[in-house]
Amino acid sequence: MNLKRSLFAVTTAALAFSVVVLGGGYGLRAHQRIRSGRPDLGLVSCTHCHQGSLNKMPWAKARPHHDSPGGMVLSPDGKRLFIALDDKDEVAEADVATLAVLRRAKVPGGPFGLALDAQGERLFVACQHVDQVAVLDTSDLAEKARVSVGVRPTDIAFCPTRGGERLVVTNSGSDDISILSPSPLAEVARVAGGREPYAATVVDGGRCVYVANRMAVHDGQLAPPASEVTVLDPASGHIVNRLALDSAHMAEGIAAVPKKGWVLNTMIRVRNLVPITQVKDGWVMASGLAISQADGAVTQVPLDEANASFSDPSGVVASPDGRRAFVASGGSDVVTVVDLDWLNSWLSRASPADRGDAIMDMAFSYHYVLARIPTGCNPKHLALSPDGSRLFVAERLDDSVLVVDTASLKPLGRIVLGDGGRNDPIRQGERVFTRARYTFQGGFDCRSCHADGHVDGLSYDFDGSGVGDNLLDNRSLCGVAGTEPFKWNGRNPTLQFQDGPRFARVLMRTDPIPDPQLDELATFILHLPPTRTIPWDQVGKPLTPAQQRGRDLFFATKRPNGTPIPRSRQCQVCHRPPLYTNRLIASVGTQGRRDPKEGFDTPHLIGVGASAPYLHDGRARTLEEIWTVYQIDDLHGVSSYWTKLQLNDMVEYLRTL
Amino acid sequence: MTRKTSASLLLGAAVLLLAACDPQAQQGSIVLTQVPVGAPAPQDMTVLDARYPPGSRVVLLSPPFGAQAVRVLSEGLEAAGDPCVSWDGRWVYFAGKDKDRQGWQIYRVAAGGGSPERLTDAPGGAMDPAVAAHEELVYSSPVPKAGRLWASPEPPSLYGMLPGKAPRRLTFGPDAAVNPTVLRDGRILYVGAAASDSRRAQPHLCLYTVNNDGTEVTAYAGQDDGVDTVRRPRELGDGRIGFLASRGHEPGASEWAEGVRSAAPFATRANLLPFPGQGCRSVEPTPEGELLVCADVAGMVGRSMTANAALFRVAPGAAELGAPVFDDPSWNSIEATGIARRDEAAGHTTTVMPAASQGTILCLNANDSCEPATDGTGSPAAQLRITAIVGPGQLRVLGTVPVASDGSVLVRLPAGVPLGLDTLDGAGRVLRHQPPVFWLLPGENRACVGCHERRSHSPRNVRPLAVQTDPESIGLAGKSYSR
Amino acid sequence: MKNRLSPPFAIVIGLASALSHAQGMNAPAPAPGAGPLPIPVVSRFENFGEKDGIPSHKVHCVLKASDGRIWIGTPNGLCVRQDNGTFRRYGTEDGLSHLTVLSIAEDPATGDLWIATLQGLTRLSGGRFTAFTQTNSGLPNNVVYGVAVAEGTVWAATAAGTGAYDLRTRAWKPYDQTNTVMNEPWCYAVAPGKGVIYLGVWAGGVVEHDPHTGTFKAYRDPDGEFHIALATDSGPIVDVTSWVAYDQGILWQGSYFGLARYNTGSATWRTWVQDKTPLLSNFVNTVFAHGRLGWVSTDRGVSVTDGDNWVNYLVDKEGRGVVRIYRPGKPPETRMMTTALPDGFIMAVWADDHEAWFATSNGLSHGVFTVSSDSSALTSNP
Amino acid sequence: MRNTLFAIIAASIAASAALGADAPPVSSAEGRDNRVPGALPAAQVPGTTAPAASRFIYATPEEEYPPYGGLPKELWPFANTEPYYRYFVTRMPFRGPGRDYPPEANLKSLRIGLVDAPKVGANWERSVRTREGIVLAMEEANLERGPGELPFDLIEHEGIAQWGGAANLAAQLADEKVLAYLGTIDGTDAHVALRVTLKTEIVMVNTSDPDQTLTETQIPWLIRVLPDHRQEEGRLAELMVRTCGCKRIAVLRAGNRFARVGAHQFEDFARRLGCPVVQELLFSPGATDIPYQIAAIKESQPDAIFFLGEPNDIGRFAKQFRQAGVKARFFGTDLLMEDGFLQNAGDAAEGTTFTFYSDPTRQDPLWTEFSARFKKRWGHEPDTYAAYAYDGAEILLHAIRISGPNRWRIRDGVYNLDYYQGVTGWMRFDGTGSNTAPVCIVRYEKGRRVFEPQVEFAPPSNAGTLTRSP
Repeated sequence: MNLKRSLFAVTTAALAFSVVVLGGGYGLRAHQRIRSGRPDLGLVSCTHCHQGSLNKMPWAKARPHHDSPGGMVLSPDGKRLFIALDDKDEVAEADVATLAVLRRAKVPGGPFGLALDAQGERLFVACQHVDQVAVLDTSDLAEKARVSVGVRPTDIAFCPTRGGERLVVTNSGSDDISILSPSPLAEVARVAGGREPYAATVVDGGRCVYVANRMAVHDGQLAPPASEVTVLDPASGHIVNRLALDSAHMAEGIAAVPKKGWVLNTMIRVRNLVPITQVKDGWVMASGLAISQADGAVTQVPLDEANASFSDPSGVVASPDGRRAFVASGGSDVVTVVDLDWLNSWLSRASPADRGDAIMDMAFSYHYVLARIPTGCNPKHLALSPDGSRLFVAERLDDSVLVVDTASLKPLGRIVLGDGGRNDPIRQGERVFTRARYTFQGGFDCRSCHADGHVDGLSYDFDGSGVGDNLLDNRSLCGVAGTEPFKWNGRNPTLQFQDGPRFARVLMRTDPIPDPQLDELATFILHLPPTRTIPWDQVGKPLTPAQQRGRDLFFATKRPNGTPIPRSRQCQVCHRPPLYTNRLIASVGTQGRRDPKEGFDTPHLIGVGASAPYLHDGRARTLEEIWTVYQIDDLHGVSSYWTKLQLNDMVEYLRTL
Repeated sequence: MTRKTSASLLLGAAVLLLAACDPQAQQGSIVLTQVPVGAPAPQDMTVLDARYPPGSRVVLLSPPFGAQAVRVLSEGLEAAGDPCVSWDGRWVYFAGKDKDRQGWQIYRVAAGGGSPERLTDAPGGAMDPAVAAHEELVYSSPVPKAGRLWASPEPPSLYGMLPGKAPRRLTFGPDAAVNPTVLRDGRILYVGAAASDSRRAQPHLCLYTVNNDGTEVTAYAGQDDGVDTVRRPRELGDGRIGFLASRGHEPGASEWAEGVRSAAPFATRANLLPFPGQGCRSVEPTPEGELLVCADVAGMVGRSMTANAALFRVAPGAAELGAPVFDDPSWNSIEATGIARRDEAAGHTTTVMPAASQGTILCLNANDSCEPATDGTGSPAAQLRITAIVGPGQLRVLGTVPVASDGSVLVRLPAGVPLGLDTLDGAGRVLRHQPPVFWLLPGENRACVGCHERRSHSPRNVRPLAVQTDPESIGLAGKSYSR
Repeated sequence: MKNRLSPPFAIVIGLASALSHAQGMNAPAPAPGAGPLPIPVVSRFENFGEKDGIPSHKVHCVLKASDGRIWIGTPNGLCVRQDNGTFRRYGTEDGLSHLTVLSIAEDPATGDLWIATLQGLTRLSGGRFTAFTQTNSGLPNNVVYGVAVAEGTVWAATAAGTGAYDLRTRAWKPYDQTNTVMNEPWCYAVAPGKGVIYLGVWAGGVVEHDPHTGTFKAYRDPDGEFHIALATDSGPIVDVTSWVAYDQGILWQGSYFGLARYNTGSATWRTWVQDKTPLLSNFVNTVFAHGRLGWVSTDRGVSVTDGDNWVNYLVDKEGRGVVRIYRPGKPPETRMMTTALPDGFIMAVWADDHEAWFATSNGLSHGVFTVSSDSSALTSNP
Repeated sequence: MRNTLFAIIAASIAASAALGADAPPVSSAEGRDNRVPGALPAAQVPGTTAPAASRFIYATPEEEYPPYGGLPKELWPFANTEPYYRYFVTRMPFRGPGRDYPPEANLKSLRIGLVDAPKVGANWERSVRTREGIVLAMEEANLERGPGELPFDLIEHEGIAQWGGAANLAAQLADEKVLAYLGTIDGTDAHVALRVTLKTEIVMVNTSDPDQTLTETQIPWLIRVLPDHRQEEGRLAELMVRTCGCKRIAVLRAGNRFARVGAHQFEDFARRLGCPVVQELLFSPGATDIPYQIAAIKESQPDAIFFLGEPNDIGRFAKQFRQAGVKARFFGTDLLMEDGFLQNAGDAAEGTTFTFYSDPTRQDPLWTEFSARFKKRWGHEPDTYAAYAYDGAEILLHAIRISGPNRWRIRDGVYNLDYYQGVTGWMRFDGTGSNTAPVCIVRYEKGRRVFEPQVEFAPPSNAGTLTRSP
């Protein structure tokens, strides 16, 4: 009896469970199909829509901070070295003779770029996290003044001009350049730069300032990109010239060459328009140096060799006699010594065709590369003593500054700033991120396309099942935590999957990154916060009326005449907040002639204002073009009823995300 | 004595015991190929028999390199030579000839000594061992008859064999691929013949690289310069690639060491050593940045004109060869390499898709060339003609594909056969001719800047028109339009 | 009303013209016994055309930049005058968004030029062109008639509204009939005033906008009719505005129905039409404001006026230059010039106290002022 | 007034003598020679479809035109006040150069542009019919091109619905080197295109936009062959107030620019006739039900309702008005001719009175022959859009024939036209360049359109003389 009763109970329970599971599953699927507007949708995780709070994202949590050296500047007498420690909100002062750190001063806001006045009395600090420039008194490192500039200032240059002293600040986040008067500290002009003005150098004692723009701009999906060197007159604030570094990006180092009238730019020469079939010979990208001569002629020469690459050229300095340049290669942990006299001699006899072809000849650097000096991890900023005898190399991920004797090219020692963060998995992951040795011949590293984890604004044609059928826009890694799956086809469930063997096969052409390092890399990426697209002083402020109207459009469920917008074509359904993606594949009418499939991963929109171009292959140069040029039959949101004002409102709103 | 201390002592004793039995070689040891002076060459010999006549042996030479420090590693073999050392320094690979089997195969032996283990069973024999990433053995097979290395009807190809796995063929060229060595970037550098239509008796030998999955065969150095014969390339660690050069292909021809800089290999071919180096038998780098050179001592001060080959250690910038570090007058010391742990070469994640039968090639601009077109008119290419060697001596035109207006071409071609390309003008006249010399592997995607383009040049950053449409497909039987 | 020409006066103009023609007078000199004319007088025209590298007959606009270079917009590209006197052309191949350049403005803060074309707004900065179009930016429409830069904002008058591009925030703000008092969205010109922007709206009069407060005020034709000007001096001459210009408190409205002037200090309007006033023609292409003067480009020549005094430049049928000077209470003076504008159909003028440049339908002309003209009087309020 | 006019004329003559700065006379000798005194029958060369020269009567320099489109003075604004200045009594000349410019090198065809309506929108079907008329004219013209004569070519662009798209198309047509162009229907499109036209100096012939303000811009690069809303509504207002004795007129119009501009003109007329409208209410185009508007209009107790909007909408609302018990007479403009009104209104259409341009039941041989040719080409009868488009194209083709490939001379040939006898009847162009030929009155009776008898308009005998009075 008991057995029967038990059997009955078990059977009943099993049936009830089955009904609940089946019914629940059916109901859940119905719910998902209704809410997504996608009747074809299979059962998916609830987290596609119910995403939780951004506060729980890895990047939103506290993390260790490190003594990573940023910008450096030497006192006029060459005895003291000032070092920006942006991650610690500090500026350090070191004794060049003893290599000891003498003082540290708190400078809130991510101090990154440094400049001294002619007497070495005032230290100007570009604080990238708060969009400000601070002035410190070098006698006590006390802050004396502070002024707002553009978004994310990265470098600052001091120059005397016919109009008085000026400071030129590169605002990397707002694509403009601030010109300040130091006394009193005030912004006197702001001029448009290229994309991501990143570093500045003073030429001819202040006659003009050259600004390196890190990212390339391009005039269309299949047009060669070019990074700009902005030349401005700091006295008038007028733009004198905008030099184009053809097919160059990540041009973040700049240095004037005394006695030669040149300006040097470090750069990566990309071949993003060429399908990726190999890494060798710079087929994906190669490091180079751009020489801008006084007459505006620009010549690019390679820093890589025929069978070896030196990725992420960053800081560059030229010796006071103008005969040598030093270039830090952040991905390869070397400083390259360049013979400028040889280049000068070559330039004097080279034909225009020779000059144009030089950057293509990977064997060319053999002529003028004098040495490759090994450094610690991720050398970035460089500084030379006023007499040129000492080279200071900021080993950013080792928390140290290497000092090199420029005569012997031998290391003299290190200024130790921190412990290198060896126990911090995020920092370890950043090392992987910047390490080119995981790529064939050290051709590039993650950072080569994702500076600061963000985009380079380019589309690349990765090796797929064929050639030329995989043109894809580079997507930002900032704020990607929680937005899996990755890749435009949505096939990679984790970053490890994305960046592991698959990447090794289609891109890096080496063994995959070993699992421990791959985990560290994923940890680093997941801790990258979203890119800030609005000025610091606007963070947390209410939306402007235009932005609010745009938001209303984004969340609109009906047209103005009351007709409902299908759920599958409401902005907020696919780009569901707070991540602004439902992490599903969507077809928005953008399949290209050689795209194998019509559906693509729904990208998240956090920081979208700074990640142009748009759509899976980067065909839309601006947010507007998504709807003005590439919208078909209202497949990418119902936009046909928008007026120009409404489109503008939408763009204004998206730029706040 | 505490338990902890006892355990430590026991452990220490065990380590010492194991160390005593460890087949590892002493720090600074050298593996050497010794060929008996005056040994007669056998009849019907192969190239290896000529190089390593019976009695040749691979030995371990431990410091301080006296004659008594020699330990034979190729024990039990009729002849042996061409040693190379594993990345961890624990194993020595060499080519050996078993008395019973009468053939050359690749053997492995613990660096400290032991019984050689045969690794290959290659039809026609195997030679020229090298080690790639993941202890993958690379070798060349079959072993041709002496004097027929570059005229063999079955030219040796390179193979790769991972431990425990079957060998994979890596090269598919029309000529021999020999003397492989593995570069730090993971590629296999080997000696091949420059592309040519004629099966000349004396081809121009030069260096090529190929990935360790057989993809991306690429000219490395020597295609356009130097004497016709090169041998034994080695990456020296100072940014140079060293190799032996000689005039003519006769066995025993005097060789000398040359080198190119990897930074500009097509522009820097020069003598490797700053002093006369005739009679050089091998050059190998040491971890300390020196060179191990095996060279004839004939004609040296105090030596007769018929003396043997000895081992020298040459410091960077040395003005002369100096005194040999090892010299046994009854042996020719012809090949020496140091035993040491080295950084393993980079690996390569294969792009080969074994199930596929074709690869794809993209030429960015068929008109981009550093050679003038044969017709001299400057006409742009209108078509690309594809040829292949489909069997011994069988050259077949597989078909033609149109060249886009920007000169680009995209086409799928059969894998695993030597392929040649000719650009044709609108009237079908040949503008530029490339005899079959390269190959594609299944699923390989390959691209080139142009036809006979400049060496070591990057492509321009231009989107080729040819990729706007799906590629045409050409099989061994000709053109087909299915994907 | 006091300045309106009586019908017989019109006859006088004609007769005087005929007389002057007969006398063959030379370059103008101050009239005997007259006080200094508060308008500089052109003594000589230096003409430039296709022989000098200008790539079309017509020149739509002219600008002398702060660095002294002369820029012109033509139907066939943008041109700059080089040191050797010839013109270098920039076209779409250089990055210009369209060949037809209608208006050019200089950003005083950066020296950048903003170029209005038939297909987008183009920035020329540091030698590089950047195109803003209605599809890649917030520009309301690609047909951009007028452009001005003020206080860090670029104002572009387009066929579907005016776009304001904030150079600092990179944000666009379109203005049309839905968010302003504009009657229609069709804008023809923008003129920065003192803290405000004047928008010349086709069929909407002149709209004054204070960007700081976000307020708008429309100045409309009091009679609201296109077929008549009911009265004079009571508001804009018509709602169909073809141009607006502003300097030193004076706003000018150009139209194809005549000319109007608004004194922002006294809040008073004055209007002029052809035949009844010295205005050469109702067909006013553009007005250039400099100081208190308006340089009025018409299809019959150039009228220069401070509201009371007038200097008109015409071309007679033999192609000779004629200048007519009108002073209050004095008979008009008509004189022949030794040189002439290349054509009477004037598209635009740029002028300062020292020289004037004329964009005409048949080339560019440089007006060299008479040395004796009292330029100091230009800015005085008569 | 008379003195003033005299003074102006005298001064003009004097100035002209002295300076020669006025508009050149019509450049085409043919144009002047073919000025025919008096009304003409439909003279046509047998065997040709090209209009005979006698069907074109051109203006003379300084010719004066009747003010305000020739409407009765009681409809004029400020009719009892002599304004300071009166515009459009002469045509704005084009004084610029260009008539002696050589033709473009390597001309392969004579390109004529066409801006269609946007595909999405009510005007698309009208645009299709417009296109049919133009294509027929061009095909006929090309058949008659002689040896060595360049063919005509139509460069056609579909309209762009948003954001001033017609301006962009007008600019594009300039890039495409058209000699002249035709279009558009929507008033906004026509306005923005016209402004581009002035800059690009390419003459525009509008065949289907009734917005009366279109030609009131003094831009001498446009004529319109379709009588405008001023002509329609002037006639209608007089009919309603004077003939029908309506006292309480309500206006229901679409909430768009087309209806706003038209309705306000009508309201001006009604006011000037002493009968200001009692209500003006708007509806959203495409709206299905408008109970609030109907209730409000009903409450105002109108005896007439003037509609302006798409015929489908108006038909639907007419029915709803009747269902709501509103007895007022219905009036409207030409759009009520379309079947959509009748279909949706049903019985409510009865008595609805509206204006129309040209009576399709006329037996004028020009019209009947055109209708036959059109039907043969397109398989259906021509409607008013097709017919006016055909006429507009014929005017343009004639101007190109007599002027050659010179945009400025083509402009003269188009803009200096005073009268043209087309398949739609005689046209009379006023000082703005708009056709002011009288419009017809049509009434729905038992589901049929009844055209009120009308005297065929013909040019007065003094056409082409120096001055004329209305």
